[in-house]
Amino acid sequence: MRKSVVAISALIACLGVPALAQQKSVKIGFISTFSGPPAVIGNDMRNSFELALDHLGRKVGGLPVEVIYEDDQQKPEVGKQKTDKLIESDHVDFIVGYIWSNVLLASLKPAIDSKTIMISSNAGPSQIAGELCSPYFFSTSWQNDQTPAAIGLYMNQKGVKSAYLVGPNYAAGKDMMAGVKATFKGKIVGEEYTRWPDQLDFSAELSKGRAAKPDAMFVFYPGAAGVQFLNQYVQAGLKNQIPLYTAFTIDETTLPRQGENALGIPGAQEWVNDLPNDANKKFVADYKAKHKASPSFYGAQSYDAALLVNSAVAAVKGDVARKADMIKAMEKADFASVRGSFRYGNNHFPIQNFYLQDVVKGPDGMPVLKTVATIVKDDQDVFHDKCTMK
Amino acid sequence: MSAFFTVRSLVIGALLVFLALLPVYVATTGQFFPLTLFTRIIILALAATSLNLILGYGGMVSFGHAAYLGLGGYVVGILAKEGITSGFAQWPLVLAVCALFALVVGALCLRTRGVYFIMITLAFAQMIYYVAVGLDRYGGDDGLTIYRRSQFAGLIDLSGKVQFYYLCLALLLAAIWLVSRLVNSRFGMVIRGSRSNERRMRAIGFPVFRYQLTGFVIAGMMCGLAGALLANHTDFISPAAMHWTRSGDLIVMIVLGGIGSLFGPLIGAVMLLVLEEGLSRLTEYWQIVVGPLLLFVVVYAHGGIDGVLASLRHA
Amino acid sequence: MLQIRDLTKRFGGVLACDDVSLDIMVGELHAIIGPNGAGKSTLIGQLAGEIRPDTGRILFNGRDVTHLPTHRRSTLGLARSFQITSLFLDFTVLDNVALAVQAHAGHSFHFWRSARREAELRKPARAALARVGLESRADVICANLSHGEHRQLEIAIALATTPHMLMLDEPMAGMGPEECARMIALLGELKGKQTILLIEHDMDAVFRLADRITVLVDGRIVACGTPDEIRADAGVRQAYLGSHKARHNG
Amino acid sequence: MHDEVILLFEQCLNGLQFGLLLFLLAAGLTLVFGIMDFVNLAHGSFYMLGAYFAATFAALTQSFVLSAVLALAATLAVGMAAEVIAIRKLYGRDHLDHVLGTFGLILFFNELVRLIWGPAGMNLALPPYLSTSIEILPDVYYPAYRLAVIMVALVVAFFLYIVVMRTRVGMLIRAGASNREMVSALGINIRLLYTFVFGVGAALAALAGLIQAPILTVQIGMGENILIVALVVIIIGGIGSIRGAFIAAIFVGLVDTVGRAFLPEFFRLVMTPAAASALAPALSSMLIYLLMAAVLVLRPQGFFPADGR
Repeated sequence: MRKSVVAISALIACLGVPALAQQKSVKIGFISTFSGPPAVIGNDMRNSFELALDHLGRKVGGLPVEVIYEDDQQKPEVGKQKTDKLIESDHVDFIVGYIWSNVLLASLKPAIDSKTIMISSNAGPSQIAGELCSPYFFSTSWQNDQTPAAIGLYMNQKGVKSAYLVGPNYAAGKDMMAGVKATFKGKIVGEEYTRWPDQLDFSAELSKGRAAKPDAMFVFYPGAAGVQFLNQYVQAGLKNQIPLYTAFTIDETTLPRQGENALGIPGAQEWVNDLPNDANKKFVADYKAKHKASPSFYGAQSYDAALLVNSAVAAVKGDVARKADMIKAMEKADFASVRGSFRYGNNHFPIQNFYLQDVVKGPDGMPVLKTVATIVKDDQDVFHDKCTMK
Repeated sequence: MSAFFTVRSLVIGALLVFLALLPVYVATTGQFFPLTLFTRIIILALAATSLNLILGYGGMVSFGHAAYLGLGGYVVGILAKEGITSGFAQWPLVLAVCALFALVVGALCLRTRGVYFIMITLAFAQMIYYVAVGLDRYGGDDGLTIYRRSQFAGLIDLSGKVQFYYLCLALLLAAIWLVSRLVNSRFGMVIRGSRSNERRMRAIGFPVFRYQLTGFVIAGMMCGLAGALLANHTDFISPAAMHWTRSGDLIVMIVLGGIGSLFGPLIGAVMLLVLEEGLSRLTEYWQIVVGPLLLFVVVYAHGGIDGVLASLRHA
Repeated sequence: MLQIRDLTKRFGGVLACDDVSLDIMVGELHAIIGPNGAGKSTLIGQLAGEIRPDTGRILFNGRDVTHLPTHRRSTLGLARSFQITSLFLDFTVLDNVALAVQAHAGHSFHFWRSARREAELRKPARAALARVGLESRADVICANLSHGEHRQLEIAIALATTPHMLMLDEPMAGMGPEECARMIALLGELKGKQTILLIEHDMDAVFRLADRITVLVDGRIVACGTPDEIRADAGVRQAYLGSHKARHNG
Repeated sequence: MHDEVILLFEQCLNGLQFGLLLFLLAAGLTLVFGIMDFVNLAHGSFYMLGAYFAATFAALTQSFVLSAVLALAATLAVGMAAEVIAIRKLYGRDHLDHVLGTFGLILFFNELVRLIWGPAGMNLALPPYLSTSIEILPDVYYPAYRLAVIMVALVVAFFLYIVVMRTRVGMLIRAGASNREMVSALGINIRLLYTFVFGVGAALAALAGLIQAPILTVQIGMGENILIVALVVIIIGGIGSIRGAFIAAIFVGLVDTVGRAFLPEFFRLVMTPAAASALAPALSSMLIYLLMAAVLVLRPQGFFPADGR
């Protein structure tokens, strides 16, 4: 008797297989920076993406998942080369990742031309929200200008009359400056750009900042550059002279190295570690348990990206060839996002809330990021009307 | 006749047959990645061949030859961004711009000798690198995506992978044939004579400067063409294409392949890039092998692989 | 043929060429002798254009070539050989000479035809080789030649430029007896067909070949005349001996 | 107006600091080049190694000064080892072989560092007494660390000048620069002298590297770009001349820093801030290369022809 049971179950097993035969597993390419100082961000994104896959039982839409991680070395030409490799050599179904806007812009064309669905879990250059938008592109983060625009509004609320802006001279840096200038009502007394990514010596810019005597200073320096800037800002004795407002400069990956320097410096964010929804609690708790450190917004956005892929593949029951249907499913964004629910705009960029974060002393005396207020609700980027999609 | 079937010509023959038949293999297996890889190898071999003309045959150690790769690419990229995508307009302009740049740079550099020549060619390449970094309108450091490849009004469709591959292969073989004619012509004899003994060349009545400058300009134009091909191949151009380590890579290809030999650059390009691609799959630390290998070739096998193949004639 | 007017050249403290004036007649074989360091090489360097004189003028066939670059002087018919052999070692012997022919066969902006198959270059080259007796070694790589053969090749290259005047810088240097004899025979043949300026230490060769001899000591001409006059000239003998004494306390 | 003057003064100090740093790098390069007629592209790798060693030792010993000394010693050893194993085989070859051989060394050292320290890069935290700013003029604050760097570099420059000019070793070094064969003919163990000089060159590069470590992050390939600027400095200063390298380094340091600081103001009048600040640093970098090209064309031996001084 037992033998026949075994035979039948084997039969069923092989019957079941052909249905899925044509798509054994879902292949996902993940491009981020795993070398040099920004490797800290890349690792945070990888850990969060892997955590999401663990939560999904290592299956996406019922299919086993295979992830190929590639290092773009923070260089546009290397990022493009690795994107080409993932598409032509590894034949991936999805490409996820991209910290830097310039790397994403360089890698967009090969993905769109080959109709490979691309999900940016961080970079959100204005061009892709506008004229370069594509049905095959989705963002689980934000459009670059939205966060600094939120800070601009907050500076108005705080009655700041004049501001001095400093940022790196690459695609995202220009977007950030444009974002603040769009909403900030006060006078811009100075706008300085520094060479990216190798200039980490801000002495010239800080001296000019002090000379301009603004009410406040706005800064955008992600990753190690943020650590360097803050150190030199404090070293130059500006901490108590000129208040500092930031975007993407103070986060869970840089806070350990910024320490006390970061106390009392506000920043805006679309995701914060103390958001009350269940998905976020589970994500933060499991991440801390596994990695002994708290996740950053880079990680949260990558976690959501995995859930988005899962929702798409599940909608087509594993037949990833049906790209149009997957795209329709992704546009509904029906998955439990760690930042609570959000909707997609016509250009596939999220419409979501932005919160104000401050750095305060935590219960154990270590500086911690704490949400203070909601600056704006259901904010959509200003470029969506330039996108030709519906 | 026996000299014809030497080991070297057999290896080179086999390499050329392989390159010619590669698209057939790719079509059957549907694996397109080797085609992309070898298109890039052929384009860089073209650039190395142009450098070999002045470095291998002419003894002019230019450490800034990647500047022309960048120049060719940026002319195509800038014109494409401004809406001019016809190859008939772009490519002649690439040659003109590279010729002009080579003329000016050559006229200044060829006044120096030895290590100063190496340094001044490096300096001019760095200058073009920083011009590209400063071109904010064309992306500066972030690079420039080329959305439409050079159009040749239906004559050749550059976005067709196989057609583009054969175009590059044809241009490479034409370049190698041109170099073979050049170096044996009267002009070539002057260039090679100046490498062997410049003082004697002057004593017997050769105004060496104008011939070296002509060689410099020809090499610059040929490398500019390779730059235009590279920009079309990667649909993207950034200052990194002109970084001084890229000029170093070109020299490494020539030395590995066989300095001052016709097919040395091609052999060197294939070896270096296949090594890069293959090893990088095995270990992320593949460069740890290339460094010492280069040192070994420089110290012991001065003729590079071509030299080794040639010495096998008696085998 | 060649007029040198009060040529002076100073290297720091050393006065290598002190107000030298000299005329070389058409067709004559004029020798210049003098102890080491007398300024012979500096003189030929200035004539060839590799060294720029401080003052003075050089006229070649009536034309002022003082500041002309080396290659222009060669095209005007002023050829030279080098004291230290300076050849195209990685080329064949025939290529070496063919290059010299090519230098004087119009401009070299020909990019297509293979130079090695151009009879108008190869024939004169073989003829020059024949004149120096090297035609059998035409296809040998220059580096594999003996020292004597190298010296002969230097002469062949100079001849291949069909010069009006030939400047030979110690052609006999480092040669064995029979090689010297062959070189002297060669120079004897050239005598009369070519104006030759010979700088040499080998006294019997000089006295047998030279129409006129100039003696140079410490950059100054101490005597100039026929071999017999020079042999008899007391000043020359004293200058040769004296210069040794002079140098000790100089 | 007062602010403008302070700003200019601060920028000149920054320029001086960058110039002195360049001198440390250039001194080693010009010594090796002048004496052994050896083009050492791997000099940038020793700059990187110095920074990595310092960051590692700082983590172990918590003392900035001790880790600096250990880093210098370690890089000296690596430099000497590299000379014995690889560099020595390249003497007497033409400069193309030197360039290629040391280009291979760069690739090797980059991967070795990636193998040992991993790709993530490190940073060297400043000790508290160095990470404040000092009021050098009425309400003008200047980071204490940069002042310390200027002091250290001046001391090293003075010490180097004395050694090269006044001591027996210095005399040997200068003799080696002018006539290599003669020195070896005099029975002096030239091989040991070369190994020692190459090692000192590497240590000087390491000093420059570990000084920059707190300001810039320590990462793979950090030495490649600044190496080119150092090469420019020794060409302008005259190869083999310490004095030439010193003066050229200060000059290049000032031109680069002041250009980077004030050119944007100038361009801001004609173009957007973003375009201006892209063009300004590019132009100031180009200025340096233009300067070198001019020197090479006009005076191929540089301002202070190599006489070892």
